[in-house]
Amino acid sequence: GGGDTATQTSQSAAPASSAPAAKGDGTLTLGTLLPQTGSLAFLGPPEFAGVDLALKEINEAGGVLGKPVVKHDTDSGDTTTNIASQSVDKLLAQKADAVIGAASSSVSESVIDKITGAGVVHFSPANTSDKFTTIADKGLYFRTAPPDQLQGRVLGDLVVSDGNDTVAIFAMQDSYGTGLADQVEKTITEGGGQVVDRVDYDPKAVDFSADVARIKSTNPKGIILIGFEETLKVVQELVKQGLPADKHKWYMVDGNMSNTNYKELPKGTLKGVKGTYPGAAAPEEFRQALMEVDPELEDFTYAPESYDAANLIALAAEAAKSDAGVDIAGKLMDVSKGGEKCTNFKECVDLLKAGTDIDYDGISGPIEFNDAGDPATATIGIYQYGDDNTYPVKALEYRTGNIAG
Amino acid sequence: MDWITIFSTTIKSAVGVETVLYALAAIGINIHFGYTGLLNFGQAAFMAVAGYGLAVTVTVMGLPFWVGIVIGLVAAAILALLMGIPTLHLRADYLAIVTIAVAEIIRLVFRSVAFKDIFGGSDGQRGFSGGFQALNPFPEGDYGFNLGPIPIFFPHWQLWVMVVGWLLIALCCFIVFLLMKSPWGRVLKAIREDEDAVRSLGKNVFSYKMQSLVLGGVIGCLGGFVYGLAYGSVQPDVFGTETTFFLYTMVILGGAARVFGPVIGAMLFWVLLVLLNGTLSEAVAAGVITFIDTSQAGALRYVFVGLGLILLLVFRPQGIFGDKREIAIDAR
Amino acid sequence: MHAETTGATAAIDRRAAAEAVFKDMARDPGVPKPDPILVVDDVVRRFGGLTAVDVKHVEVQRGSITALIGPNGAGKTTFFNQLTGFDTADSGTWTFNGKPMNGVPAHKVARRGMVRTFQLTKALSRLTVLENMRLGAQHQKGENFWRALIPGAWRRQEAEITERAEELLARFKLDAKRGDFAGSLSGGQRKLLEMARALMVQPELVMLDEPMAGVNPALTQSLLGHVKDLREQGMTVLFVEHDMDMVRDISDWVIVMAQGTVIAEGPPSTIMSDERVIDAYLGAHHDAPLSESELEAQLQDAEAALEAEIEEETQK
Amino acid sequence: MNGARIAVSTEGGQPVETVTSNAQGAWDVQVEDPGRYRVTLDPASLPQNTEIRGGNNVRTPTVYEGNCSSVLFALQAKGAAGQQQGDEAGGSSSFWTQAAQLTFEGLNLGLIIALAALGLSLIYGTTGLTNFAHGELVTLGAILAYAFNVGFGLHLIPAAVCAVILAGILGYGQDRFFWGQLRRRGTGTVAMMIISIGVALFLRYMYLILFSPQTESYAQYTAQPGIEIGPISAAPKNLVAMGIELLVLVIVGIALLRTRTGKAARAVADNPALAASSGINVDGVIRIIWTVGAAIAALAGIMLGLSQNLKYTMGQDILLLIFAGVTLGGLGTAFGALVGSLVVGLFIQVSTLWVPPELKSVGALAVLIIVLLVRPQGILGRRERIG
Amino acid sequence: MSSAEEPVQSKQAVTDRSAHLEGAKDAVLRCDELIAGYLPGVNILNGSDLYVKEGELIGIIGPNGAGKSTLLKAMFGLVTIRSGTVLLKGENITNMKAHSLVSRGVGYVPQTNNVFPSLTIEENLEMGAFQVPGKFKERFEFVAELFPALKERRKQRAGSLSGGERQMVAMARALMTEPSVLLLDEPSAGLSPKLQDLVFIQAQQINKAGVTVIMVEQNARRCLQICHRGYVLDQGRNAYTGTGKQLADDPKVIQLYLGTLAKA
Ligand SMILES: Nc1ncnc2c1ncn2[C@@H]1O[C@H](COP(=O)(O)OP(=O)(O)OP(=O)(O)O)[C@@H](O)[C@H]1O
Ligand SMILES: Nc1ncnc2c1ncn2[C@@H]1O[C@H](COP(=O)(O)OP(=O)(O)OP(=O)(O)O)[C@@H](O)[C@H]1O
Ligand SMILES: [Mg+2]
Ligand SMILES: [Mg+2]
Repeated sequence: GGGDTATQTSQSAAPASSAPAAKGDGTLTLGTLLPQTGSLAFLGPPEFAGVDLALKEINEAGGVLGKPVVKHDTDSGDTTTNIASQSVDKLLAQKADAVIGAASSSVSESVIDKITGAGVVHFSPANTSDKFTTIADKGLYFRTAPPDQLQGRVLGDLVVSDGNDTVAIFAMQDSYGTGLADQVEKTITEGGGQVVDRVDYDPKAVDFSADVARIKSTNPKGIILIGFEETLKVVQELVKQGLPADKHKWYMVDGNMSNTNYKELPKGTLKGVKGTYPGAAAPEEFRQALMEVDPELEDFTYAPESYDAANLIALAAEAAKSDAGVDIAGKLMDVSKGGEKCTNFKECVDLLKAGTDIDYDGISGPIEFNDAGDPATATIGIYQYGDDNTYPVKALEYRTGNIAG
Repeated sequence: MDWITIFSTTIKSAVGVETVLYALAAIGINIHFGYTGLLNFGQAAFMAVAGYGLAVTVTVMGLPFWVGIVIGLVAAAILALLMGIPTLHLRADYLAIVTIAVAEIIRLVFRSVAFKDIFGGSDGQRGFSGGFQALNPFPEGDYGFNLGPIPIFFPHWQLWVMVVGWLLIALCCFIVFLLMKSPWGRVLKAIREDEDAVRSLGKNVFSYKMQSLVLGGVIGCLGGFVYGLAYGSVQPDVFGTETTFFLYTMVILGGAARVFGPVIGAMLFWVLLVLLNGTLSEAVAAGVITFIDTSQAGALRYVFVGLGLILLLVFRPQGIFGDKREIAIDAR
Repeated sequence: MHAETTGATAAIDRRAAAEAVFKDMARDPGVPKPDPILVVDDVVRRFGGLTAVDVKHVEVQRGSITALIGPNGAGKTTFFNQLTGFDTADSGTWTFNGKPMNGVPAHKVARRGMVRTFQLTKALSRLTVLENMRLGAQHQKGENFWRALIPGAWRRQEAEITERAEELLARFKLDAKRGDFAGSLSGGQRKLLEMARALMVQPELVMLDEPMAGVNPALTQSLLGHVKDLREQGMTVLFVEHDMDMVRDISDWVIVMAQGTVIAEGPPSTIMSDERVIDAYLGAHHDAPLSESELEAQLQDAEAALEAEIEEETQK
Repeated sequence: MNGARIAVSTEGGQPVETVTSNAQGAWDVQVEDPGRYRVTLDPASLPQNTEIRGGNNVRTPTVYEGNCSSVLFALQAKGAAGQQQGDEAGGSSSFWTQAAQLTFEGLNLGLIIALAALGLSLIYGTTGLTNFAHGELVTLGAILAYAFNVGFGLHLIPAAVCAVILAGILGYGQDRFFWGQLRRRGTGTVAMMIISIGVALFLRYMYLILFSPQTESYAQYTAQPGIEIGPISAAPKNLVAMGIELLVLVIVGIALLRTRTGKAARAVADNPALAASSGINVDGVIRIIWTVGAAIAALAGIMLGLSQNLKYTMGQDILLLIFAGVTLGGLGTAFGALVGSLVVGLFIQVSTLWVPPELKSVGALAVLIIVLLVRPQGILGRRERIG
Repeated sequence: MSSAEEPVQSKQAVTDRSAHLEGAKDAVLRCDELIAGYLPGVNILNGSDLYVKEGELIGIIGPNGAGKSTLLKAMFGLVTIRSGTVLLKGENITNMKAHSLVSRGVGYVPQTNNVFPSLTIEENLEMGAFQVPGKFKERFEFVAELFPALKERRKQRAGSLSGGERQMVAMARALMTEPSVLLLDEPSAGLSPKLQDLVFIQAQQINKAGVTVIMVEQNARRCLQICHRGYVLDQGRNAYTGTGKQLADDPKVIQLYLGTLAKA
């Protein structure tokens, strides 16, 4: 958790005492620890692009502490190999002040001690496991991860208010999927809906037909699909087994809301499908900017979070007038809330230089860090797919709220 | 390109915790496969039960650290017995698939939602290494030296894991050395060649295979402990079949049925991986390599790792320490 | 050479003794022996429709050299497999030293003193020849896991074993190969190693499955001397062999199998003239090796047949 | 539902407001503070012939600051008591429907595995190579077809044909220029196995670079709606694919048993030196096997891509199942691979009737272990003779 | 008992060389100064010479591990020849692949591993006739007559056969093609006396029909009885050569290689 005070327990492998107070060297050095390989490799390109875009804007705006920000990219792989640990070694050897990553909660867990033990900020754009709220991190761990609790509530509420009295949840079996599913399930049940079936599927499974067959046997009114890009396979299977979107209401989440993934599907397959996506504005403009950084980008999952992570770190360094990890961590909470609102680095840094207290509101949401280093508020947009299997720029509705409630 | 970082990370990786934990597990594999001819493709399971045994004991049951170690060791031994009793009668290649199956079942159970309360689901467990670090004799700080311009430093907590790890490796190698020079080791090697012949000479083949399985499993489980202690956490997917494949690769790279084979193999493997990783990502960042972008650098590294493995084994099929004569007999 | 000559005289005594035992024995299959080490009853083994072994009753005399002969596929090897626990018989009982041996696993059979060799040799390829030999020794202290860790506990015994192994290797003309991998031996050398290794066990009963097939005749001859020595030391030998010269030379008693059953028993001198045996097994090649004239006759037969064939073909 | 009376109170029981639903059955209550509330529907206010499903007329939603929170009372016609029984009957029939569907899916998956397994079994059988890169050959087929299909705009069927042919050629080349050379150098099977791990890494990550980290689908036949055949719903493409798979499997299986080349392949598997002594061109036979093996692996990949879409790890993900199928059937027998794979496929799917789907592989793997304990030589394998 | 490892590379070997050159002029198959081995740096054959003329039956005997099998394998392209040449009807076939030798009319029966265990007997024989599938039926009848046991069991897998039965299959397999040169490595080993006779007679018969036969045998006396010429191989070199009778009567050969057992 963010504040040094909150959740220090003496469990971790890293020494329980405070981190060595690394001195800054004047140059803000960012390290990325994002998936280039492994089961989450598809998340790599958008995340890298998000950081790259932020960096481009930061350096165009004059950098941090008067110097351009330096960045080193490394691979987080997945937990099946111990790549991440080696990557962290490299980043630490290159004197990174903050590490942006990893995508997978499991990977982050395996390296958090190493990173925070070196007094470096560990900032994940995608970790959703609730463990990080209470983890012993010397106050150096932060995340702009999608706010599952809020999203789950919004989605659950949406499902109930659409009149789905019987619902099946189809969730990817990892901390993202199960965490979100838990919240959705809770909200729906409280709201009077009945979760007739919940299938946690292994995203690496060869085939999802059995999983879908199980849902079919309960014949739910609404089907909630929580997962990543493998949802494409699930969609195909749902259609095959006679559970298309025009007979059952489908719902999606930020992990699988995509305008590119489903383009090969026959027209109308996703028509009317609703989904929730964190962020105050439709991401279209931002996506255009991303495409300039990486023209081959197909998916945008976690790009906003990555972008915001980089911006926040840069702002915190600027605010702290130091590039040392501990100093950055100390200011991250400040720049994320309570002050004059600003939405991009240039705007914010100008305010900072003018001595104003700022409140950075990012693409992924308003991001107000709580003591645990988790975002405290968020905005969730509700979108609906059209006939062409894409969803429009404009959301049906936005809901903002405290994540913790 | 930042050569200093590349060399420093590479040199560090040769002795780092990854090398330690893989070397330990590979020593186990070497006993199974190299000496006894048991194609155990479930070594990751031994690491997993050890890591989880420790983690669950400490975090879920709240017992002290050393109890966790004992439970982990016992769990590994029991796993060996459970795995061995029904399967050691199988032919080598059938044994391979059964052990993979056992290991996968264990991994899937560890990561399942159904047992999330105990094993922590796909994110695993953490927060059980405090007891170990409490024993750390090194005061806080970084330890190491500069090799010319190349800094080689480890933080105290990592150094502690490494020291214990390397001592374990030394101990295991010594045990393996003693055993394999002894008549006991001779029986194992004979079983590798032809079980029936050994049976006809009055040796209880099953018992020896079991002893080998337990010994290798227990040594492999030390690797699991080192993982848990070095990372402060365990995750189910670490203990997948991929890990076992890499262990085999290390054993063969170093030379099967050689005492130091797995250790050298593990060092070689990680040095290769880290060197390629550093060089490639620096080359991409420095614009030396332009045909791929950042997010593909990791993939390119594996491409070269694959290539490196191929080349190493093409030109030295017996591994670093292996005996060419053995290979000549082995070839079809 | 000295030891050998005394051994030779002793051998004659033993042989005489054995001959005395067998002298007045009936020649029926399954005849009881005065001091049987191995008694077999009603052992049956079927493979699908084929009854490979169906032995009603057989006894093997202690301290004798007994040959088991019979045509190819008679079931000799299968019979060995049943007795030594390498295959499970469909039915039957057998005792070794009076103890029932059904269902006893192979390694225990060997430990009780009944060791067999394999017809299709099983060299431990990536062990050296010497290691192959050492493996045969029984009651090795160092084969226990814990004691293996203390070299002092087994060094002395190992040295003794090595000495014994070296002696045997020299006997079997394998001493030059001692450090080579067994997998690099020639076919005949493997046979030799197989037998030498079995002798390392120092069994009470050694069962040799065609030990001399493919072994050079000069060497065979010297090894037979060794086998006779073994008899002197009280070992019982049961061996399968197709080399009638060898059978005649060393065996005290011969058991003949055909199509899974024992069809005849008797001393070598008489059994080879047994009608049934000639029919089933020896064919024209009975009793003595072919003489020149017989060979000629055979050749002529063959030629005649060939010519007839050629004629046939030209007529077509 | 119009006119239903709904009372809202705080968790502690303080009443907040009571409202009546409008013509759409909707209603709305403003509350002051966030927290947990009790919402009670008065059943007496409902029309005579309806009741609340499940009977419970109380909901306890949590309202968060600044957000609305929805509550739902699902209504159903009265007399649902009788319907309840109907439901239960439907429950057991739905069990059988599901079982039927899963059996179908099991066959569907099993046949794909079988196809891949046959390729592996052929190559393992003839060369003794445990090819861990076989999964990548499966992926290769799928990706080649994708390249022809999406890249060059060919219709999927000709694209698939081209891909299979090209994969066959590449298989030939692989042996001609790589594995064959290694054999000639006398590389041992263990070293070859590790080399194959290297090849697998090499290929897989080449795909990642050249193809895409995403899941992709072919241009045709994606998300084809299923048709109902009795209790099962199947997409027509599945039926056609299964037909093709079965056909190929049987043809190759029979070819192995009956044709000269097939027998030669088995002879090479048994003893390459003796095969050469019999006049068999061992390298030639192995090359044919590689060609065929790679081609059918590619076909398996295309079929897998057709039913499950494509990903660069698709072959790797299925590799364990392939090995399981091959082993279960008995190593080195073509029909064994078929039978074993079908068993694996069926158990993966059907076991989800009893175990959670996340653990479906556990079921299949457990069956594998049990079968091998009973028949250590595999289902169709034969025991070796001793001595 | 004296050792068989007396130096055998006597002067005789040198003189033999000229005799060899003389004899080998119109040989069907000839090997000159073959050096071959399995492991790098270890030569098993140390320059052995051999020739066989059209229609000859040649016997090779020698102690175990002398290199007899290696010599046959080297001629047949199964062991790499390091130096020296093998000529078949004037054509250089050194290190040529085995299957192309089969198509040139050479047949070979290995000493060990000489059947395909997972193939049935019939399929084993079919493999024998791999290059002449048309002739399978006819040749099958022929070998079935020689070894009736095989015909009965034609559907049995060779892996389950007894040692002797395997040997029959191996022999029969080589007889499936009608080779013009036949290399036999211990064809009689493991066979019952009756069948041993048959093998020797058959070898002779085949030879009479014009096939050139090279036979390695440990049943040495029998082998020397029927062969035209014999070679005694020791430590990878020719120790003695001569006609079968010459060798069989040479006391030195008897003492070192033949033994006296079979003379009885
Ligand atoms: N596993 C098996 N399956 C089927 N038949 C078998 C099996 N094992 C042996 N047989 C058959 O049983 C018969 C006896 O075989 P066995 O090996 O005992 O013969 P043998 O007397 O040792 O012959 P040889 O002298 O040739 O070694 C043979 O016909 C053989 O084909
Ligand atoms: N695969 C191999 N690898 C290494 N060395 C071998 C191999 N095969 C045979 N040798 C060695 O080559 C030598 C000659 O072997 P070869 O098989 O030619 O003997 P041989 O004369 O046929 O003997 P035998 O009569 O016993 O069959 C032997 O010393 C043997 O150890
Ligand atoms: Mg036999
Ligand atoms: Mg030989």
